[in-house]
Parts: sequence; structure tokens; C-alpha cells
Amino acid sequence: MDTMFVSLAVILAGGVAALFLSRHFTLMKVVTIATTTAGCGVGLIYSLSHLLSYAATMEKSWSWLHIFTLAFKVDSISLFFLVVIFAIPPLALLYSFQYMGDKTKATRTAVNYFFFAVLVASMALVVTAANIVTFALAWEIMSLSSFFLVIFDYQVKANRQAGYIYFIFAQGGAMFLFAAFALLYQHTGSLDFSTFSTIPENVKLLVFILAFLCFGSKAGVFPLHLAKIQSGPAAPSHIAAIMSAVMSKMGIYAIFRMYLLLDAATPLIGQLVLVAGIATGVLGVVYALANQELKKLLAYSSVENIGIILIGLGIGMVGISEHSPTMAFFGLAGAFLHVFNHSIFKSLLFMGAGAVSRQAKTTNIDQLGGLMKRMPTTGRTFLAGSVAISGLPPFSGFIGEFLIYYGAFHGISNQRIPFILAILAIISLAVIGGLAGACFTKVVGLAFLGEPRTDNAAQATEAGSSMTKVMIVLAIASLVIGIVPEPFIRLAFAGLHDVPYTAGYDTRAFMEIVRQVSQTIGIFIGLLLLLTLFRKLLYRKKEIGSGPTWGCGFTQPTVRMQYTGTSYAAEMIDFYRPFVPTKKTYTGISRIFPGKTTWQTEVEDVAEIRYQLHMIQPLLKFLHKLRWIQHGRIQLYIAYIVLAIIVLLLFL
Amino acid sequence: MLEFTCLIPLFTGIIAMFLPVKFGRGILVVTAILHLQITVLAWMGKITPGLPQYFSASPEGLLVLLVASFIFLFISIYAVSYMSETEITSEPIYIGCTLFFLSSMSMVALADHLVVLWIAIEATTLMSAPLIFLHRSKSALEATWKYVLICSVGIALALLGCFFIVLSMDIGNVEVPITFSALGAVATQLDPIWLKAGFIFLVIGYGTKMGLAPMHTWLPDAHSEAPSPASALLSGALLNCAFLGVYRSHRLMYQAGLGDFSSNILIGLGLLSMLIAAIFIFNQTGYKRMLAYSSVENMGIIAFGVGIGGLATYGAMLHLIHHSLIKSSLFLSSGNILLGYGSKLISKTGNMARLFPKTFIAFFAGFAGISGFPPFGIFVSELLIIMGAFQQGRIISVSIFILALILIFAGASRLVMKMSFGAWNNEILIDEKMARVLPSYALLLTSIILCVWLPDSLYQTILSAIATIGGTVHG
Amino acid sequence: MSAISDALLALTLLSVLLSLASHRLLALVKIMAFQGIVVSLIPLFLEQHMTMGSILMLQVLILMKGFLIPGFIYVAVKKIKIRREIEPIIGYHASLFAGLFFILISAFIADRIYTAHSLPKEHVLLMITAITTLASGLFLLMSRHKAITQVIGYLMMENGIYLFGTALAKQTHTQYLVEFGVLLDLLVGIMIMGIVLNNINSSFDSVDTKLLGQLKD
Amino acid sequence: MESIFSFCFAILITPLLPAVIKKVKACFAGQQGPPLLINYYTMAKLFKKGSVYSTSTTFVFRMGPVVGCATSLMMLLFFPMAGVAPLFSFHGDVLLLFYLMGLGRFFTILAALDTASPFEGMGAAREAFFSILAEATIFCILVLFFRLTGSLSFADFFSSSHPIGLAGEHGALLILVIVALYMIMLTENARVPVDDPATHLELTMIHEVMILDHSGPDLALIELGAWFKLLFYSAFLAMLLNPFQLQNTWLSGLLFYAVVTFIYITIGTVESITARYKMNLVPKFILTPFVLVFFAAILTMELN
Repeated sequence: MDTMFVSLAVILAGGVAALFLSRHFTLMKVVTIATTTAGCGVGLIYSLSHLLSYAATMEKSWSWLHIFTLAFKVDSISLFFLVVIFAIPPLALLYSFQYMGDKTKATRTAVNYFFFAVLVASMALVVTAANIVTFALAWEIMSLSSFFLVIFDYQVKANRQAGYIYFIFAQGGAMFLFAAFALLYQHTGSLDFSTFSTIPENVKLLVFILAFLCFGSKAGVFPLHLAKIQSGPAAPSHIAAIMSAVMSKMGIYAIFRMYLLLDAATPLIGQLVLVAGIATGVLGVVYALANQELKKLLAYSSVENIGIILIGLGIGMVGISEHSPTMAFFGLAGAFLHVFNHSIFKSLLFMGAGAVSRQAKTTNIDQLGGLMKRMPTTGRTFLAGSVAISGLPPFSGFIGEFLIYYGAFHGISNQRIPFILAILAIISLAVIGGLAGACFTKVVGLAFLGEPRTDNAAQATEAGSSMTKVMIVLAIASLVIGIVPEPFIRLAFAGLHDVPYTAGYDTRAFMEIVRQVSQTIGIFIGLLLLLTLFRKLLYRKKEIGSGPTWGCGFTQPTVRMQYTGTSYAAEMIDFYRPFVPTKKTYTGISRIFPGKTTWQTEVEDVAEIRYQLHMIQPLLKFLHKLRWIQHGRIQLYIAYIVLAIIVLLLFL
Repeated sequence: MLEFTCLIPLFTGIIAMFLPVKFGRGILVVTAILHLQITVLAWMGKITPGLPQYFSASPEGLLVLLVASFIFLFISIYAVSYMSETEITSEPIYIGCTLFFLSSMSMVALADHLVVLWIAIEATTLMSAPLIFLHRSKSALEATWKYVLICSVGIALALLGCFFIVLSMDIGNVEVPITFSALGAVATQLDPIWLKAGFIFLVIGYGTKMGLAPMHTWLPDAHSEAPSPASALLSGALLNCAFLGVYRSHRLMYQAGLGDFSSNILIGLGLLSMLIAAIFIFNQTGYKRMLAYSSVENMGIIAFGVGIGGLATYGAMLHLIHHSLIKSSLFLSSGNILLGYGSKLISKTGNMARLFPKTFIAFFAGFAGISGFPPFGIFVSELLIIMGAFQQGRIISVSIFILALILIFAGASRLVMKMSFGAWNNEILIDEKMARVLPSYALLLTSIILCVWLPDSLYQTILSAIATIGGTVHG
Repeated sequence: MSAISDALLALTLLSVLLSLASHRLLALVKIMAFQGIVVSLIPLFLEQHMTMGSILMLQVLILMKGFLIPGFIYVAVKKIKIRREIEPIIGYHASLFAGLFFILISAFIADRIYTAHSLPKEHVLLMITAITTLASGLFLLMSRHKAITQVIGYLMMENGIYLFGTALAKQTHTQYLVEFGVLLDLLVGIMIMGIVLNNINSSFDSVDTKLLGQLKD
Repeated sequence: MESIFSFCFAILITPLLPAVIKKVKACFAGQQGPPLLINYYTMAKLFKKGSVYSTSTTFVFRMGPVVGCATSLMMLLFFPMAGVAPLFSFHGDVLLLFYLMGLGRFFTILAALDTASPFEGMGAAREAFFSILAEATIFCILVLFFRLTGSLSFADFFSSSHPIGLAGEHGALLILVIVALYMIMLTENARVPVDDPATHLELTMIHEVMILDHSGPDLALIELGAWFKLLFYSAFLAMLLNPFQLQNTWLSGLLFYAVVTFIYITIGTVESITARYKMNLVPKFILTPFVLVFFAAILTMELN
């Protein structure tokens, strides 16, 4: 455990070093990145070695402010999440070396690195915290530091807006968290996590829901996802990658940890998580499909993946309450593995988006195109990430979903509610997979393939080597996990080692299946190579012509005739119309010689609209009406005092 | 002689009134240091009150005294630099009144006698009114007028409350000195009805001074119109002193077995203050007014915490300390902003992060602190208050509490974001100086330090202060 | 003894009602001077044992309430060019009825208080007067535009509190407590208000608090 | 040995069967129709040719046909033709296989978008949309089958001791499944009434419009992939329909291919007697099987 604190100290030292070296831009970056990476490396080795050796839980605590203890505890679940926390940030930092290249923003970059280090350290503390106060402390530091990371580019109004919404969700969520903890404290009288299970059954559900509101908003559960989808596009790409890939997993961790600690008998919790997961997954991907802003799309896709993870967790929880060990084990393991996988390919995709925004000056899909030729490495790695995130073999996304499917299928039993939930989970997973495929074919097909739609896109060049190298590493990692999933599945299983319900589950039979999966993917790749060879043979010594795309008889095609993201998604979005309101503005044609007409569609987030319409506007209106109170007339001010006296005297 | 804490500033204040400006500034700082030294001596128990029938060194009094003395030191350092930038026509008056103000506040902190406390609080009004009126503008005049009139009415009512408590002694046939400590010992013999009536008048009276809604109406005007060092003193020290009056009345009620009655009133007023603050922080136009409403909110939080009792009382006391530190720091920063941008309107500020980086750090850190983010202490105190409220089973109250906190945060953060990061293209009038930034940093740093390491004596003092109203940190 | 004090109390009540119905500023100031003297005299006729100290205090009070403060306001009114109308927010007739209503309520409250606590009934009228004066003072504060009238309202409120104190407090506990408190209150309140008033006059050319409503949200 | 033979036979016979459809359609039109071996000739011709690539395209365009064909072939590798144990199988293989199909589709769509042609983009969008709906139905069928057999493998579904079939247990439920699967087959293989492979107007196409720019061996691979896929679906259907449990492998194989041919004939018949749906009615058409299967799956809740 001390090793971990040492690594955190090193990470923080890297962050502080950035503040002191902000005048020497390159030196600052080198020192910070090297130090922080070293710290993360130590942490990674520590967590991996303990995780795989099934080491017993470790605890450590200090007294704080006389009445609290700062208690930390490491078990297999923490270790698993620590692996993610320590594995991804170094890559993001390496990526940032060239991505954060603006020397005029040296101070700001230094501050960014500082808070980056704080964020990593606080996330490590979140997953190791063992009592209320420690957890709340780490959680709040995490929220605050990530806020500063989000508003890096604060000159842009939209980014400030995003930062604001992020801030509100963070603090609002924290308040719900405080309430949940306080409710626990009311019943246990203790701050320690281990006493949670002793509270009355009927309170547990309430506690969980309160906590879920907090953790869900951090993770990005629909309809609490607004902060997440706002912050994703606003933050610099490597930050967005960390936030989406790692920090939102803290929400998942906390939901799961809360569930374990509460040890509630009610099946409602599992059902709630599952249903939330289904809604989040499906709506997340539909919105991803509907959005043309690449980073926003990726943020929505994170929402979708959180949905998948929650479906896994939900399956696991339902399995636990139904005493179905297979369902429980594989639901949870699938969720864990997907946490790991998603952190890899989502980082990859965000970094790709960052490279695109840097090189092509825009991330709007409808203005991109043809980048595969201009940015070959970014394009190829992005393609790999897209296949992975669509859950398609032979990349890593499939493996996590496979485990969840496996758990869900084994949940199909005689009990009605779990049966229906399992069916819904399976179908929604399938639908999510299909939609994700549609979504990412849109991104790759329209942004990277075809012809550039604007000059900016046409003039894009490949991103710097530190950026592309990181992306290559991540892409290869995704592929390796997909082809040789066994060690990584073992990692997820090891993460479940300390979960009481699934402890001691015999995984040998399943490992056989995993080997088969691996083998089948091998066969597939072999077949693919064979066919490629066959194709090569067929084309040997043949004339390969090239010409323009056939325009179906149209002789003067322009790049603007290409299908756009909006048109690609239109029909699919239309299918989900009630949940995906689309604002269409059409100027219409009038007069005999019509002027310029415009047609514009914009997809709005249903949650945002509802909040705006039913919460924020009435609230603001109400508050505005009450502003009359402070009208400036002293006579009435005195009347308030008199009134207060009279009212209080009535209680006498 | 603990009374030196009142006498020294009084004496130096008179001197400063008649000396040239140059010496006055020195006297201000020297007095602040002296005062802090005496206060620390008092903390160590080295000196005791000379007039025990009127004054006593109660733990809560010492707490408030220390906080006031501590922030006074930094505010006076700031004030020296601030005054050199602004042209104040009557600087000797300002320095003199500031010192008198400190004197009267020290008196409040030490007063044990019901009427002496009342007189001291009255005196704070007298001494602080010239501070608010310092700029002699129309709006300053209006603010002063409202401050004086409303506070006078409130204080007059508090006097009535004192009479009622004396009456409750008469009816209960109690023959003790009218000090809080003496009354506390015989509290159960006092007539409950008159005691309750007395409490109501006291809480309304002192609550007016403390800024509890609906008596808070003077507060935003006065805080926004006063020069920033004075605002910082008003918010950081004066409100605490007024709170002391409320707190001691509540303790008397608690000792008389009427704790539920006074608790409910405090909770009600506290929540009302928070909600009112929430209303006005949304779409607020002036940043000093925003800070003033935030003071209303935080006084509400303290009243709420004290009303809840138990663990929450400890939280409220911590909140008092940290609020004073952070809020005075914020007001000092706001002084820099006012100097730099030349306007109190939020719409006429912006992009502090770039143009005003040092102040920005202090201002934004202060905002994060006041909103309850670690590593500032309000994180702990709010958590404790919420936990305490749940522990007492006050679910509905705490729901309102949390709702108000969220609303206030949503309102304030929008404004602070606008000021910190919003677009702004004009010139900065007066640049920031280290002398005007360091005091803010020092205050914030103190809050951080106290959140990491709470000295044992401070902890024990808080414990003994809250023990008398059933406050505890265990169970 | 009690006949004189009752008469004084009746005079006080009368002055209260008069002040509520008064049209002219100067008349109002005079009424207040009169009320100040009457109110200060009342304890003289209630006390069983007068000491030198209390008599001295009494003189100071009379001087303050009867002459100094009204004189001060009188000068202020004379000096500044303002309309001598009172400018009520609530009309004179309504104010008068409000005054009567206050008396009614006070009588009710006083009765409740004295029966509930079986206090000596001799002070009932004093109590009624006290509450009425207090309430009317607050009423004046709330229902008049001019800053000067508000000062007068505050003065009246202080008179009420003073009477209250006299009615309730046994002198044994409160050695000059009431007098001292009220004096200080007056000092603080009136002095500062006076200074402010002067400044208001020079800044706004008027002491109408309508102009003092600029600070708002 | 049997497995390898079965697989090879299926591969070899694949091009033959779609010709049946053409023949049937010709019959309905009163024509003679092309010879049954027409597709072999076409293949040979395409393999001989070279290709013309659009300047817009990248390597993705060339990958499309290969991946598509490979994924279709994978299905046949794992499918127990005529009840003969397939070459490979494991518990859970269906999940992997259907996701591989998704991969094939992914690359087909990308290849279409790579051409920068508005028409191909349109076809790609439709393909993506309709396949999502179809996928939900397929997974619903898997739920149902898992409920019946407790397994997730084609081999266990059809070549175990208690294969799923119309004649077996719960045959009644399977009627719903068969109807649904038939409709899914029409959807996934771009047949009437979802898509008309014989149309000449690009705006109304789905699958055909996506491969406009492919030529030569690439086109051949795409065609092959499509035929493999069609064979897989009709084999799937045939396994469900086949009422006999014959011990003799040869006989059952014969019977199986007879049923498969019958299915091809019905496709031809449907194509001859119905018109394709308007594009906005297609989602409804695809949702129908989903509802059917979901209903069937819910019904299984009562089983034990």
C-alpha cells in the first residue's frame, strides 16, 4: 500500500514541477511527463502485481482533524480500477507532448499538467477510500481538478458554458452524495464503509438512489449525462480521453462499491441499474449517431458504453439477487472487462479526434472527409478504435460484450422479472451494437473516407509522431485484447476476487470457451489472409485502372454532393423520434424567382430540453419574481422585521 | 486584563484620529499585531478578565475574538496598500473608526453581561457606520442610512428582549447577576414564556445584525458600498459577533430546557436566509452584492447548524471560522477587482484569469472554498452539518438545505465564471500588487492549513464552546 | 401617585395619536418633544424609592428627549428646504385608526400578560401605553416617506421600549439598565441619523427616502 | 471427414442455388431464363477481369469485399449443414458469428462510403438502418433457442440429440420463428419486398447501390459473400423446417438440400408476385418479425 502512496507522491511531484517550470516550456513538459509517467508506472506495477497474485486486502489510516480518520483500503476491485487509472494517463501525457504545443499558453499548460496530476492522484484515492469522509474528500478533489482541466480553452464561450454545467453537476452530485452518506451515518453512527450493511433494508434503496444520482452524473447515466457530453468537446482531447476513459469509470466503481457495501436484499437495486443501463446505452448511441460534432459524438458514445457497463453490472446484480452464480459472475466480469477495454479504445478515439481537430481545424463530420489519405496513421488507428467500440471482433470491444451476453443468456430462467430483464438486456445490447456500428461507420466513412468537404480538411496533414505513436500503441492494444483475450479476462476475474457473491466461481469451463473464441478469431483472420492472398493472385498481372467515382450518370459530381453525417443518420434518428427531438428550420420557397433557401436540422438532447423547459425556466422565473423582496424601500424592510417578530410570537 | 483587547484599539484609535496619515497606517498595523498578541495570550489562559461581573473569557467568545483579531491583521495590511491607491478624504477617521470597530467587536466577544453585550453590539453599529459612509457617494449614503436605521430598530428590539429575560428572572424569583454564565446556572428556574419571548426579540435583534433573513435587507447594500477592507471586516468579523449574541441566547434557552423552541427558530431563519440568498445570487449584477448575499447564506448555514445541534454544531463552529477566513479574503480580492476594473458590476468585469491572474487565483480559490470544495475547510463543515442534520432526523430541513446549497452554487458559479473567464477587452485601471494579494492568500492558506491540521487548543475550545448546547462530535 | 402617572400615561397616548394624525413636520417635532418629557417623567411617579442616581438620570433623559433631540431635528427641518408636509404612505385617517387599533390590541395583550402571570395590576395601563407607543413608532417608520419622520418614528419606538422597561423591570436587577440602554440607543441612533440626515440633505437636496431606494436587486 | 465434405459441398453448390431464383422469376415472366450454371460462368468471367478504382478510394474500399466474403464463409464453417456436425463449434459461437457478420457489414458500408458517391452513401445508410432492426430479431431468436436448448451454438441447436425443429418439442413456437426468420432472410439478403436486386434506379436500391463501384474479382467476392449469406439463412430455415430425423446422412442431406431449394423457389415466387415496399414502410416490415419472435420468447417463460 505504501508503494501506491509513493507513486501518488511522485505523480503529484510531477504536477507541482510543472508549476515551477512553467517558464521553460519544453523542459516543463519533459519533466512533468517523465515524472508523472514514472509515478504511474510504479503504481501500475504495484496494482498489477497485487491483482494477479490475489494478495489479501491492505489497509492504512491516519487520524485527521481529531474526529476523522482518513482510511484507505485496497482490495481486488480497487486494484482493478487502479490498473486503469495508472495505465491510461501516461499515454495521454505522451500524446499531450505535441498536442499541447502552444507556447503562448505556457502558464496555462503548466496549470493543466498540475491538475492532471491531481486528478490522477485523486482518482486513485477514490478507489481506495475506505470511509465516508475519505471518499467524499477524494471525490470532491477529483471533481474540482477535472473542472479546471475542462476549462482549459476558456476563451471559447461554449467551453465556459460546458465548464459551468460540469461544475453544477459536480457540486450538485456531491450534495446528493453527502446526503446519501449522511443518511448512512444517521443509521450506523459510524463513518466506516464496513458498517453500511447494518442499516435497515428499507433505507438501503434510498441511500443507493441518492448515491446513484451522484455517481450516475459522474459516469454519465441518462438523463444525468449532460455534464459529460458538454465537457467532452470542451476539454483538450487528451483530457477528454482521461475523463471519458478513466474518470467516468469512477462513477461505475462507486456504484458497484456502494452496491457491495450496502449488501441489500432487495432485487430492486440490480433492476434499477440494469434499466438505467439499457436506457443509457440505447439513447447514448442514438444521440451519438445524431451528432455531427466528432468530440460530442464520442462523448455520447461514452454515455453508450457506460450504458453497456451498467447493463453488465445490472446483470451481475440481478444474478446475485436471483442466486444465479453464472449470471452474476459473467455480468460483473463483463462490466469490468468493458471498463478496461473502453478506457483503451475511447482514449484512442478521443486522441484521434484531437489530432483531427488540430490538423483539420474542425471536428464537424459534415466538414471533413478524405482524411484517411491525408492522415494515414490517425485514420488507420481511428478505424481500429471504431471497430473496437462497435463491439466487433477481432477487436477488444467484443470480448467484454461477449461476457455480458454470456451472463445475460444464463440469466434466462423461470423467474419472470429476471427473464424479461435478461431478454431486454440482450436485445438492447444487440441494438446498441448495431447502432454503434452505424455510428462509427458514419464517422470513419464520412470523416476519414470519401473526399474532403472543405479546404481545411483538404489541407490536413498527419499529426506529430508523439501523438500518432500513442494512438498506434492503443490500437495494437485493442487488437491484442481482441485476439488473445485470455490474460485480460483473467485480469477482470482477478478484479472480482474479493466480491463475496462470486468468490470461488469455477472459471475453467469458461476459459475453454475463451480459448475457442480466440481460436475462432484466429480462423477468421486466417481466412481473411487467405482471401486477401487469393485476391492478390487474381489481380496479378492485371490492369488496374483508376478514375472518378461513377456518378450514376451524373457528369459533374462535386464534393458537396456526398452523403453527409446528417443525411446518413436521418432515417435512423427518425425511428427514435420521441426521444430524439429534431429541430428543423426551412426558409421555404417563395415568389417566382426564389432566392436562397436554407434547410437546417439540429438534434437536441431530450434531457436538456426537459430540464430547460420543466426545471430551469420555471425556476428562474420563480426566482425572478421573488427578487421583488429586495426592492430598496426601507419602510418595507422594517415591516419585514415586524412581520418576523409577529410570526415568531405566534409560536409562543 | 483581558479588557486590553478593547482598550488598546480604543486608545490607539483616538491617537490615530489626531495624527498625520502616515503614522495612522503604522498604528493600524501595530495595533493589529498587538491585539493578536493579547488574544493569543488570552488563548493560552495567561490573562483573565479584570471585571468578571461584566466580562468573561468564554470559549465561543475567545473563538470569535481570535478569528476577528486574526483577519483584522491581514485586513489592516491590505488596507494600508488599498488606501494608498484610493483617495479617501478622511483617512484618519477611517483608521480611527476601524480601530474603534475592533475595540467594540472585542468587547462583544468578551461580554458576559446581557446588557454589556447589547451595548457592545450597539457600539459596533456606531463604529462601523462611518466606515460604510467612507466614500461619501449617494449610494454609500443610502447604504449607511439603511444600515443604521434597520440595525437600530433591530438592536432596540434586542433591548426589549433583554428586558423580557430580566422579567423572566423576576417572575422566577431568581436573584443572580444578569450575566449569561450566571443565568445559565439557574436557567431552569426562569419563567419559560418570558424567556421564550426574550429569545425571540434577541434573535430578531441580533439576527438583524447578523444578517439573517428577513432582517438581512441592509446587508447587501452596506457590504457592497463599503470600501473593500471594511466589507471584509463587516463580513468576516462583525457578523460573527452578532452571531455570538444569538448563540448565547440560544444557549440560555438550551440550558432552560427550551432548546427545541430556539432550535426550530434558528433552523427556520437559517433556511430562510439560505433561500433568500439563493434568490438573489441568481442573476446578481454586482459581485460585492453577490459576496454579501453569500454572507447571508453562510450565516444561515451557521444558524442552521447551531439549531440542529449535535455534530452539526461542531460543523457550524468550523464553518464560522472558515467562512470568516474565506469571505474576508474574497472581499479583499473584490477590492482589487474594483480597483482594476473600476466597476462593481459583474457585466463590466471579465477575463480575470488572464488580466488579473494573482487576484484571480485568490478569488477563484475563495469561491471554490466557500462552495465547499476541498482543501478548504467549508467542505468539512458542510459535510458535518449535513451529517448532523440527518443524525437528528431533520430530513425535510436538510433537503431544503441541500437544495439551497445547489441553487446558490449554480447561481454563484455562473457569475464567478463570467468574471474569471468571460470576454473582456478593455484596459485594467490599477494593476494588482503583491501587498494586496498576499493577505488574501494568507487567509485562504490558513483555511487550508486548518483543514489539514486543526490545533488541539482550537479543537478543545470548540468542543467546550458547543458542549453547553449539547454539541458533540461523538455519536 | 397613580393618578398622576395615569394622567401622564393618558397624555402619552394622546401624543401618540396626535403624532399619527399630524400633517406638519414642525408640529410633529413639537409633539415628540412633549412626549419625550412626559415619558421621562413617568418613572418618577411609579418609583417607591428614588435614589439620587435615578433622579439625575431622569434629568438627563428629559434634557435629551425633551430638548436636545427635538431641538436638533427642529433645526434640521428649519435649515433644509423641504416641504413641511409629512407625506404619508398610509393616510392620516388610516393612521389614526391604526393607532386606535394598536391601543385595542395592546389592551388585549396587556390583559393576557398580566392575567397569565398574575403580575400586580397597577401597571396595566403602563403596559398598554408602552405597547401602543412601540407599535406606533414602528408604524411611523413603515408608513412615512421622509427620513426625518422616520427618525421621529424611531424616537417614539424608543419611548415605547423605555416605558416597557419601566413597566417590567424591577430596579433591583437593572441598576439604571433601562435608562442607560435607551440613552445609548438614542445617542447612537439619533446622532448617526442626524449626521446622515445632514448628508442626505446636501447630497440629494431632499430627505425623502424615495430617493434612498436606489440600492436594490 | 463428413464435416469437411459437407462444408465443401455447401461451398460448391452455393452459386447454383441463386440461379434457381432467377429461373423461377423467369418462369413467372413466361421466359426461359438463364441456365442454372449461370453464376459459375459469371464468377469465372469476373475473376478474369481487372478493376477500375475510383481515385477517391483507399485501402478500405479494397478490404470491404474480402472481409464481407470471409465473414459469410465463417457462418458456413460453424453451421451444421443437414445436421452434420460443423467443422467448428463451441458454446457461444452464435454470438461471435453474428458479430462477425456485423464486421462484414461494417466494412461493406465503409467501402461504399469510401467512394464519395452520394448514391452509395444512401445505400449504406439504409443498410445500416435495416440491419440494426434485423439484428434485434436475431438475438431474440437466440434467446428463444437458448431457452429451448440451454446452449448458444449452431451445433447444439441442430446436431445434438434433441435438435430444434418443427417436429420436435415446442414446435408450435417455431412456426412464429420460421415466419420471422424468413422475413429476416429477405431483409438481410436484400430481396423483395425490402430491396429489389433487379431494379435499375439507384435511388431505390439498398445493397446493389453500395457495390456500384466494385468491379472484377472484387465484385465476384462480394457476390460470393452474398450467396454464402443467403445459403446460411436458408439453411438455418431449412433446419427448422425439416420435419424428418433421418439416420442416414446421405438421405438427410438430400432432403435438406431439397428443402433449401424449396426456400429458394419461394423467394423467387415472392419476388415474382409482390412489389417492393416503399422505403418508409420497410422498417415496419422488419419490425414484424421482431414482434413475432419477442412474443414467442415471452411465451417460453411459461416453459420449464
